[in-house]
Formats: sequence, structure tokens, C-alpha cells
Amino acid sequence: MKKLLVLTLLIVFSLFVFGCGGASDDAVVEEPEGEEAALGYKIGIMTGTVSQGEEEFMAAVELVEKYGSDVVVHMTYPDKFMDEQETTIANIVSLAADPEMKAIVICQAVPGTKAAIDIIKENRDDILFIAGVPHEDPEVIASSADICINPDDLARGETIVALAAKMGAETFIHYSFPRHMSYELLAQRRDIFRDECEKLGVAFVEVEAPDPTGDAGVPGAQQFILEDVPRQIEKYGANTNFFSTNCAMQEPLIRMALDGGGIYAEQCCPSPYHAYPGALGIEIPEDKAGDVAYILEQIEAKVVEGGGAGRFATWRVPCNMAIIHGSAEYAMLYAKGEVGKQDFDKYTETMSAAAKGPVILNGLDAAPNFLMFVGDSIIFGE
Amino acid sequence: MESTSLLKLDKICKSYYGNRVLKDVCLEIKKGEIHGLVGENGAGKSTLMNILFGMPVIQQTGGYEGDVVLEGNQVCFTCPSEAMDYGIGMVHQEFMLIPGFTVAENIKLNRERTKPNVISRLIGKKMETIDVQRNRHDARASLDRLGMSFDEMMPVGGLPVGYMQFIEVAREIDKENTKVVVFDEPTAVLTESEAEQFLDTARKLANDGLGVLFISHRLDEVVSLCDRITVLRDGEVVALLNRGEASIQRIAELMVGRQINRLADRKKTVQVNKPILEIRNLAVEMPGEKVKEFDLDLYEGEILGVGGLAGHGKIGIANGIMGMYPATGSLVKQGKSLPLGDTMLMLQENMAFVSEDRRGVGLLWDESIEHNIIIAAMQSQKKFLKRVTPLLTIEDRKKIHEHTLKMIKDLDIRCVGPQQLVKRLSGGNQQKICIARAITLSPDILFVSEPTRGIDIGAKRIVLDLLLQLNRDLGVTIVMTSSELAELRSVCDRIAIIYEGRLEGVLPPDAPDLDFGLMMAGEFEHKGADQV
Amino acid sequence: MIPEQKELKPNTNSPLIKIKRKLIEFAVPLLFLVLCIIGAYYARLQPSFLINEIIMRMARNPVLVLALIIPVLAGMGMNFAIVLGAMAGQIGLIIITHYEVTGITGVTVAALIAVPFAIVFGYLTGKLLNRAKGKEMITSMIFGFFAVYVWQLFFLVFVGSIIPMRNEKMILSTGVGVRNTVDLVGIRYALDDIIKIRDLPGITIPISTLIVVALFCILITFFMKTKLGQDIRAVGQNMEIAAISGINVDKIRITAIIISTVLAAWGQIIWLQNIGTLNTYGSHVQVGLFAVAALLIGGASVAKANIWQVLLGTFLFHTLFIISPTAGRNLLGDAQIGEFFRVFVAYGVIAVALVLHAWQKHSAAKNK
Amino acid sequence: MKNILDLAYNIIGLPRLIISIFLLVFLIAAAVVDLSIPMLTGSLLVRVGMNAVLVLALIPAIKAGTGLNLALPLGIMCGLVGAVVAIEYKLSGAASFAVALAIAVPLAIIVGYLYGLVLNRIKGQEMIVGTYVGFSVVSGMCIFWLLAPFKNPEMVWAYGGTGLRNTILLHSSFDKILNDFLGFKIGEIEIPTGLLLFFGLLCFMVWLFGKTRTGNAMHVAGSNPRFALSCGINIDKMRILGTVLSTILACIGILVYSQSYGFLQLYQGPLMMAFPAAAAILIGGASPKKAAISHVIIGTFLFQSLLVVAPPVINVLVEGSFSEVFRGIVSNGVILYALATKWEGGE
Repeated sequence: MKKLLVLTLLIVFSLFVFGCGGASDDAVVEEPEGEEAALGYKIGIMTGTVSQGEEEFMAAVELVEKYGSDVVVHMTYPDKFMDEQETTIANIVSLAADPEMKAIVICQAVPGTKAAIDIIKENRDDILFIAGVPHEDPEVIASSADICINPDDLARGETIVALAAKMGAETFIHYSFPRHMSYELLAQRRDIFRDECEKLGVAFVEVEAPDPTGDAGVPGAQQFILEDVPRQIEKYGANTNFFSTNCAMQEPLIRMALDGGGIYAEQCCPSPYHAYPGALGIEIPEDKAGDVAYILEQIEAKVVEGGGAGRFATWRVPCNMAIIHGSAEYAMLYAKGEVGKQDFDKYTETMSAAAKGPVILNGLDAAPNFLMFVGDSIIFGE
Repeated sequence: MESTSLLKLDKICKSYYGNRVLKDVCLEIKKGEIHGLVGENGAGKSTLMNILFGMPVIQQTGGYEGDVVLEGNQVCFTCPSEAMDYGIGMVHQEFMLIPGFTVAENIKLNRERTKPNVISRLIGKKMETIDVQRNRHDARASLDRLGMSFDEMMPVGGLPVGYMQFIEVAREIDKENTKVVVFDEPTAVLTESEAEQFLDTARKLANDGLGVLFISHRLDEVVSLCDRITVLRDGEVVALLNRGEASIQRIAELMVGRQINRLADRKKTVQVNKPILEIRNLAVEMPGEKVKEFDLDLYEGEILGVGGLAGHGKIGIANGIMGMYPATGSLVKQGKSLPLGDTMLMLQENMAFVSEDRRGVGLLWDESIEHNIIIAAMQSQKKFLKRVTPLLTIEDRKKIHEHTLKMIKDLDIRCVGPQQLVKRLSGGNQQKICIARAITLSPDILFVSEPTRGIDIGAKRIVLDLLLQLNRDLGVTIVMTSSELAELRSVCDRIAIIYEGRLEGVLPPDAPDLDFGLMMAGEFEHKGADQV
Repeated sequence: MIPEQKELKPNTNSPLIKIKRKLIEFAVPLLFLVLCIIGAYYARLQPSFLINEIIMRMARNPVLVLALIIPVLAGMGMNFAIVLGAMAGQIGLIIITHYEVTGITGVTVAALIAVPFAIVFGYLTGKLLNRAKGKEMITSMIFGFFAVYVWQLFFLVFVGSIIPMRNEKMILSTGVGVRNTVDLVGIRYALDDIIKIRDLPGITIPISTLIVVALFCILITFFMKTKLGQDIRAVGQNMEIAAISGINVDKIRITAIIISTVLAAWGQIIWLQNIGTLNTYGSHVQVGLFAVAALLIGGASVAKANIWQVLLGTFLFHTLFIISPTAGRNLLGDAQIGEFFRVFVAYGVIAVALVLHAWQKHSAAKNK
Repeated sequence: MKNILDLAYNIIGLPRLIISIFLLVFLIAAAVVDLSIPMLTGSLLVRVGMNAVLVLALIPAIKAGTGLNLALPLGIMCGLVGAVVAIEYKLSGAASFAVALAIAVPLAIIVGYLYGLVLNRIKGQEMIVGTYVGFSVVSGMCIFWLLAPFKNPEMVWAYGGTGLRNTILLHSSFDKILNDFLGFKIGEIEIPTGLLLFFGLLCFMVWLFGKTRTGNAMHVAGSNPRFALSCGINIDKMRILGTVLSTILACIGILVYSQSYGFLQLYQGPLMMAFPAAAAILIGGASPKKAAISHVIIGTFLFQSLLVVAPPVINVLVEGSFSEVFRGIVSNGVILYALATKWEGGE
């Protein structure tokens, strides 16, 4: 009886899928989206939702607006991407299921990206894959994606410490937790931090915070930062630079560093839009939405007001936005057939255009297509 | 009668946390013998059985002293399965049946016949396939031996209570090596005819050469069934009586250690013309105890007994009137018509109810005596409350305390104090709490269902006295439902017998046994017809 | 003889009532089916893509869900601690990757290495759950969290320092700790590729893996008919009674959990050989939650489950997950609202499923 | 002497005894490694105060017999909506907190009532259903945060200009409104007087409610529905009442939590919030069937103190990526131990 029922359900369903699927094929042809057929290509962009961070999502939205939803297809990966790898994979693969899809930009390239690329490459090797801010191991993801692009964490290991020392830091506090320290680049960067600190005579202190994906959750991790920063300031004095590898910790970190008179050289993902607006309660009137200069101004005002002039900094350009814009432009060129898959010079060009300033891309030794870049910093109140 | 000794318990002593509960208890069961074991609750029967069965609780509390000798070999069981392997079977007071399993699966539980397969040959016996057909066949054979005809493939969950006891017996006799079967209160939940059948079964088993240990509170059964009777009191054996030496009175005396008087016959006039409650066309949807078209007038100041066989609806009447189960019909109390199904209204109309299900309905198991006694009155009649501010009314601790102390004193509830949890009290005292809870409602009609079920003989007497006293001193009209006819006849002014959910007839307590019997069997009218 | 006998035969034979009852019984899967159909309509996915995805998931996911059945039947509820089983499987995979054993040999060796680990983990879980009777689900969930930390301790702190391991591709450049991604390229599709049909355009059918799944289904069905299976059912129905009839309840419960853990280990290996990369500190974390959701959607409850519910549940759950992102996007016109909507619907439907299920039971009890 | 020890053991229970000893060891260690004990104590008081109301919210549900209310996010959402509306109108100080409450509580009553209706159909499955209802409502509300027509530039996304931000700063509204109320210092310990008073007040109200006729009825309905029926108590009504009260307390709880934290957390923030609360009350000695206010206080204190005291101490004691792992093992291990131990006191 049950078997029969299961069987019937399956049959009904599959009939329906075939039926609708067929219909949808027709629909694609029939629908008057003629221009798309004329263009003959599409590019896909995969980002997180705003609850993960606003920049990536908004960058993709801008691209959709610029080129039209029939050229740029925007997809999101799940909020719980650590748990829902399968959904990430399916979403990327579903983008590639469209025969007109020519390039896919994934930022951030959360776990599952490599698996998805491998699956797609079995049948189609004409699609270009650009993985922005990969979560998977650099060498692993670089073996599948055509271009990987990441802020230069290794170089930042030097630049951040240098910036902090310039701002007067005597102590450098590094908040992280074991899961992040299993990321090759993050772990290496920590070691560079330590070495650089030693060179510059800054005390390096490594502090473990609760993992936001663990049992304490994001609130537990944030609460820890709220409590720990004053403790550290009391112990090491106000001339302490605070750095955390986790996005969720940035807002309380900025808030408490400002309140306690600490130093904050850079976020984990450097961008004026990352954590500063939330932590400082920056108000953006509707007409100023998306205005980078305006927000820098506003942050500056708040930082100065809070007595943190010359002690807070970030990149001038929202890093992940630049990645998406630059990569998407490159993808468009590729789709038009104007560049190859790994034309790094051209890619540097589009990235520079997106970052509104020259960008230098460095490849990893082990994986030359794993590119990294450093942006220009702005110190507030100077 | 053969005289080979099957099982011998020799000088068993056991204490829990320094509290001696068994002292030098000796008990011997011979082949083919039915041995009775009687004693009040707390006399040590259960502990003795726990030792015999190797229940883990015994080992956990430091083991026991003395010897258990089975067919000449000294044994000491550390877990129930060991006892079972040695051929000791137990028919439990609570049914040890798995509702989701079929009758056959229950009978063969953990003794399933299996057949080997490829995997079992590799891994071991545990992986052998269950042989459904042979299990079914075995179960059938055991049921047939007991004269039971129901389908062995039915799930136990839907079966009537009466069957379950027989399934348990079938399980024991299905075991090939069973030597001794222990019946722990087997007839407590059976109707009289079922009980009769059950006793026959026990005799049959003894005739087949098994030893039977029969534990019961129903002394008449013990007297008529057992070859020898061991009487326990306060952890000691006070007597070993042979058949012929034993009588109900004698055993009762030995158990309680004092003389039991039959309750004096009541000489009292009830105002027959003045019904306090008129029940018409009452139908109650209580599972297993359905009532259909029941009519009766209840007179002020009387004690009305409600009797009948299990499953015929006698329990449903009080439950239906008090709104515990969906009911239809009409109810007129002192000229006022009351809608059915509203428990709150019934309580407010001064009707109270002592449920037959003490643990499930009657008591808040994990709460204090105090709480149990006052809560119903607080809810329905807003007693024991005080107004702190115009907007806030909270419980009145002082009144509650005083009332509880009074109840403990009046009803002679044996406890540490008003704060003691009711689950720590004995059955009799728990029943008193239930009655105290009902009295607190100051009812003029009190429904009492099975007031003496599962409590020992001494406490039984006290509970019945209490009811009489309530009726006499406070003028409470009482409707008492009981499975024990003798009990009804000793207390009630009139006894209504229910058959198939309808009123079969009302008899005076001194009516002949035959009439009661016929009414319960639904044959009374026929007798009348014959006579006419 | 016994008067109640008349009550025993309610009229269950009316066909209308029967159909109605079946409908109620299958309310949860039906609801999901309807959602899937609506989703499929709006998603407008390529049928070949959809079918391919479904087939792939029906090959790689059911074993993990199957792992839940036996503890459910043993009355221990949903075993969220299959996380530990998944870990055992991953240990096997990490070891073979380290020694560079590849192909189907690699998968087999990994499966064999995983077994002793799974047995030990299962034994510990079982021991623990025996001490927390009645609170098994929450305890197994917390035990899962606990195990995640122990896992981190081993692979992040001990490996490289206490446990020697020298594969540069796997160990962080500091020399201590396994990298967050392990490339399983050596065994990727090792099981799937044994027999694979690629004839249809856009569709590949990993026959061999499907056969393995079918084999596990048969094995479990067979297992429940053995003496041990019967004991597990008895314990699941009522521990006390099972104990009185001489079944060693604690031991049976431990056995049930061990079997579940071993199955989960194998399930994770099958899953990962298809995915192809091991997310060292993330792959195992939530296997429990999704397996449980799939089983519930198949119409199972925390006290009752069977093979068909596993298959149906895996099918429906994954179909919805494949369809809903695109459906949500097309329906609401915004990628992220689609994503939120998907999660909302997925969890919402599970909640509704549970409500419906409990309600059925409720009304069934009323009808009795 | 032995009897007194036994008694203490029975009342406190082994798991709590062990956690307490553990805590003591950590505190001593903290003193040894020169961590500021007054600062830790201050943090601890704040933590207990801010989390305790959410834990307290579990009490009415347990009392009414619906088990651990894992659908706390329902109430949390109401609280967040209240707060967001208050901020939208640029209210500040006590007024903003009061308005947030005034909006949130009626919402919570409606939501709690509806959820209570659902729970009455699924007796016995409340906890697992609650978990998923919680998850689903959090995702559903994500859509709301995105689409709701809020305009206050302090709250909407900095770049996109529409939709609410992930975290909203409370500086201009009710940041620390309770913490600082009558706040004073004993030595170096900052006492969040208002916070503790507010929690105390809520405890007192819950306790007082338990003493009323309705409170008694709810308790009875929860502990023995058949008994309640025989007392004329409407069980379904009591279960709904319990759910409503629990939802109200949850919505107050999140406001108390947020004012202390200083930010509102929208989107995925509230997703897992029910679990630490449930863990805390379980550690405190409650069970899904029985709970008292003392369990809330003990449990919150023990659970939060482990989180407050352990990480900094371990950070100082052990260098390297070990302390977080250690903390996770210890805190989960302790919860497991509490779950797996049958103790007398909690029976």
C-alpha cells in the first residue's frame, strides 16, 4: 500500500516536472525577452544576503540594474552556508544549467563552491568562474576556479601592523577562534602579525573569543567582545590596537574601542560600509545612499566626536564591492569573447576601475591564479 | 499431593537504608501446590517478590540475607532474566504488556523463535530472523490451553483489560521450563466472572505440576483457592495456614493483628419522596465504561451503591455527571436543571467527586497534601483566597494551613505534615486525601468511585467508616461505585446495578445473593417473568 | 464469556473512511508534494537539471537519514548525535587522503577505518543517552556540540603536535592543525563511477551508489526482522516491560546507537565522495538537523519511522531545496527575499508537518 | 554534620555542585593570574541580569505544561518590532523603552495567543514544534526587516537605503537605560541596579501570579491535566495563558537584553536564542515539566558565569588556539553532565 503510494507520488511529480519543464522551455522562447536572445550570453553573480553583509548584495543589485536582469542573474547562498553546503552547490549548478550562462562570479566563495565548480566543469568547460574571498583552502579552490580574488591577507599582515604602529599602538590584540585559525591565510597572517609586531616593538597578544557558530552563538561572541575590550584596555592601556578575524565581532569591537580610547586600524573585511555605520549609528539620508564620500565624512565626524581622531581607519574602497564590480566587468568581457579565462592584465584593469585607483594583484606561489590585493587606507580625523 | 519442594525461601532478611523490611521470612512452595501469600500493604510482599526475581533495586540497596533454594540448589538472582531462566514466572499486578505489539509478540516477548540465516551464521544468534509463524503457533497453543479464543495477531493496545491478564498467564505457561508462577493481585482488575475463570486457570496450572504463588487482597479467593497460606505482617511471617484452617476472619485478624468487625447494619430512614438529583437519559462516552440511557433518582441523605460488572458503565456514571467525559441527558438537582459537561458548574452546585483513578485524576502526585486538598475548592468556589489590593487576590496561606491541619486531624491522615508530598503516602492515606479534597468543597452530593481499590484491609475499613461518618454527621448524600459487592452491601442504603450501560434494577443491601447475581448478568427480568 | 468482546470490532472497512485515514496519514508528505509542484512551476528549472540533481541527492543523502531509523524505533527519538558518526567517516577519509589511497579502494578502506571509530563513538553516545533517559534528543544535540569541540581539539591542536602528520596539502603551513578544506580529489565519485549511466543529456545516474543505498534499505528491513530488531522494537515501545522480560535494555539501546553511528559514518563517506571536498570543521556540524528534517517530512514521527518515509522524505526535502531558491527569486523578484522565503518555507513546513502529525495523533486518539 | 552535607547535596544537586566548584576554581585562578575580579563580577552581574528575563520566560510555559518554550523567538520578534518602532520615531531615554514595551507587549499577547491555539492541537510535541516555529519565524521576519517601510536613517542600510540594518545602535534610544538606573559602585564593582531590580520585579510578579487563583489553576493544568479537569479548570485556556505569558516575558526579555548590549540584533541574531535560555534553566535544576524561579536564578548565574569567567582565565593561562576549544568542551561537558545525572534535588 505504502509502496504504491510512494510510487504514485513519484509518478505524479515527475510527470508534472516534465510537463512544466517543457512548458517553461517554451516560455523562455515565447517570452518577449528578445534582447537577451540577441545578446546571447548571461553572467551569474552569487552573493550572501544582507544579513551577512550589505556590500556584496548591493553590488550585485547595482550590476543587475546596470545590465538588466536578463543578462546578470543574481543568486544568494544560504545564511547558514556552513550547514547548507548542498544548497550552495545546487544554486551555483542551477545558474550553470542555463546554456547561455558564460561566467559566474561568487563572492564570498563559501564552502561548496569548489564542489559546484567541479560538477559544472564535467559537462561544460566554457564557463568562467571567479571566486571572491574564498573560504576554502587557497590551493584547493584555485585548482577549480579560474580566478580567485582576495584581499591580500599576507600583505595586510604587514600593512595593518604598520598602520597601527603609526597610530601609536603599543599592543596589538588579535581576536579569533580555532575554526578561523584553520584557514591557511588567516593563520599565516597571524604569524606575520606576530613577526611584524616584534620588529616594530609592539606587544602581540592573541585572544580567543567564542566561535559565533558554536553554542554561544553570535550574541555570546559579541558579548565577549563587549566585556573583554575594557578589560584589555585596563591591562595594556589605551594604546592598544584591536583586530578581529570575524565580521560579527566588528561592531562591538569598534564601539568599545572608541569608548575606551583604543586603536582600530582595520576591519577583517576592510570597507567603510563594514561595521562602521552600525557601530557608530551613522545616519544616511535617502539621497545619500550609496555615496562613499558621504559615508566617509560621516564616520570621520563620529570618530572625532568620540575622541578617536587619528586612531581609526579603514580602506577607502569597499573591498568586496570592488571585487564584485571588477570581476563582473571582466566576466562581461569574457562573455563577449574579448578576453580569455585568465587574462590577469585585463583583470587588473577592471579591478582598478572598480576600486577607483590602481590595484596591484599578487598571485600565490603555489597557485598563480589566486590573486590578492591591498587597498588604500584612510585614517579618520587626520 | 506431591510433597517435593520446588522453591524454598529460607530466613530472608532485607533492610533498606537501615530500615528492616523483612525479617527471617521462610516460605516454601511445593510441586502442584497453590500457595497463598497475604499481608497488608507494606507488609513486605513486594520486597520478597523483588528478591525472588532478582530485581536490580535489591542489589542496588545492598542485597539481602538468607537463601533462595530452587529444587535443592541455592540460587541468587541478580536480574529478572536470570530468574526467568531458572523457571520462575510472574504475572504482574500492572500489565507488563507492550501495547503496540500483537498478542503473540507479547506472549513470546524475548523468547521469540528464530531461524538462522546467512548473516546470523556470520555474526551470531542475535541476527537470526524472527519466525513469525512458529511464534504465532506457540502463542495460539498457550491461549488454547487457557481456553481463550481471541485472535493472537491483534495488537494488545486495543484489547479489553480482562484479556490482558490472560495474555500474561499465557506468556508464563508458554515458557517451557516454568516451574513456579507468581500471581500478584491477578484478579484485582477482573470482573467476577473473569476472576472465576482465572482461578480455574490457576488450579489447572497447579494440576499440571507447577507451583503457584498467589498474592491477593481478596481473601475469599485466597481461602477457596490456596492449599497453604502464608500470612506476612510487618516483614515477618505470622502464620502458615493449611487448607481448612483458614477462614477470612482468621486471616484478616492475623494480617491486621486486630479483630475485624463487619460494619454494623445501618438503621436509618431515607426520605424516599425527596429526590435531590434526578438523572434522566444519561449517556456517557467513557472508553470501556459507556453509559446509555441511564435513569435514576437520588434521594437526599442516602448512600446509594452502584454496582455491576467491569465494562458495563458503572464507573461512567459519576465521571459523566462530573464532566470528565462527554455526556448527554438531563440532570435536575433540587429542581434546578443543570447542563452536562461543565465540571466547574457541578462543583459550584456542591457536587464533589472522588475518582477511581487515584494516581491519574485524584491526586497531584508531586505536590503537597495541602495543595491537593484545597486546590479544587479554590478553583471552583474561590475559597482560601484573600484580597491584597483591589486588583490582586492571592491565596490565603493561613486559612489553607489551618484547614489542612484540621483535615489531617479529622481524617486521621498519617503524614509528616501538610507539606509532605502525596506520592510518599500509603494508598489508604492517599485515598483519604482524595476524600478530604472532596469534603473541602462542602458538597451535598458526593460521588465516590472505587474508594477501596488497591488499599489494604485496615485502611479499607477506615475509608468506609469515614464515608458513613460523612453521611451521618454532615448529611452528605453519597453515591458510591464499587466492584466489590460485599463492600456496597455493608455500607449502602440502596444498590443500583448497571448492565450494558443501563440501570438493571435497584436492590436493598440485604437482598439475596441470587438477585444480585442475576441483575449483574442482565437476567433479572427473566426471573421475574418466570415467576409471574 | 467476556462481555466486552462486542466492542472489539469497530467498522473499519468502509472504503471512504479508509481513504480519509490514508489522506490524513500522508498529510505531511502530501503538503510537501504540493509545495514542490508549485515550486517546480515557478522555478522553471531545466527538467534535466532538476532530475539530475534529485537523482544525485537520492544517491548521496538517504544513508544519513537511514541512520536515524533505528534509534527512533528504539524509543530514543531523533539521534542528533549522528554528528559523531559523520566524524568517524571523516576520520577515515582524512587518513586515506593522508596516505593517498585513491579510488574505490580508498572509499572501502575509509569505510573500514571508520567502523571502529564509529563503534567507539556510538558506544559512548549510547552510554550517555542511557544516563539521560527521556531527554535523549536534547542530550544528543548537546553531545553533538561537545563533539565538535573535541574534534577541533584533535585536528587543530593535536594533529601535527602530538599526532604526527606530514602531508603538506592537508596541514597548515604552521605545521600544526589540518587545513579547513581537504581536497578529496582522489576518491571523488569513486563509488558513483563504478556503474554510471551518462547516456541521457544532462543526466548522469550513479547506479552503483543507488544500489548501495538500496542495499542498506534492505539490510535495515532485514535487520528489524531479526531477534535483535525485535528487541529494539520492544525496548522502544516500553523500556520497563522489556527489562522485566529479560531484555538488557541498556545494552540494546547502546547497540541501536552504535548501528546508527556506523551507518552515519558510511553515509557521510558516501556523501563526501560525491561532494569531493571535505570542509574539515563544518561538514559534520549540522548533518543531524537536516537528516531529521528529511525524515520528519517523509511522515515519520519521533516514535515511528520506516524505510519508505526515509526515501520519500529525502526526495521531498531535497526537491524543495533545489527548487525553492529559484522559485523564491522568480516569485518575489529579489534574490535574497527568495532565500529568506526558502528558509521560512522549509522550516515553516516542517513545523506545520509536525503540527499536522501531532494533530492526527490527537484526533486518532479521540476517535478511539 | 554528615546529614547537613547530605541535605545540601540533595538540595543543590551534584551537577550544580560541580559547576560551582569549577567556577570557584576559575575565580581563584582569575585572582592568581591577576585578572580584575571586581570587573569580572561586574560583567557577571550584567550578564545575569540581561539574560535572566529570557530564561524567566520559560517558566510560565513549563508551569502550564507546554514544556520548554523553544519558540521564544516569537516573543523576541515582538520585542524587536517594538524597539524598532520606538527608534523610528526617534524617541530617546526612558520614553523609548516604555514605548517599545507598550508596542511589544500587545503584539506579544496576540502572537502568544495564536501560538497557544496551535500548541493546543499538538499536545506532547510542543518542544520540537517550537524549535521549528522559532526557526521559521526568524526567517519570515528577515523578509519583514527588509521590506518594512522604516525611514530613520540611523536604522536603514547605509548603502542601499532601504531595509533595516543587521545591528542597530541604541545609543540614541534606550542604551543601558536599566543598567544605569540607580547604578552605583561597591569598591570597583559596578552594580547594574536598575537591571537587577527590574529582573527582581519580574520574578516577584511571576511568583505572585503563581499565588493567585489563576496561577494555581495554570500550575495544576500543567502538572496533571486530568486532575485539573476534575477541578473544573479549563486546561486549554491555561495552556494558552502560559504561552501568552511566556511570549510577553520573552519580548520584555529581549528589550532588557538589548538595552544592556547596546545594539538590536535583527535577521539571524535571535535564531538560537532559545537554546542558551533552555540550557540555563536545565542547569538550574528544572526539567521540562517542573521549574521554579530559583532554577532560573541559579541556572542563569551558573551558565553565564562559565561564559564570563572561563574565557579570560583560559586566555591568560594557555597561549594558542586552545582556550576556545577548551571552553567549549568544558561548558558543553558540564551541560551534558547535568543532563546525564539523576539528582535528588531536582526530582
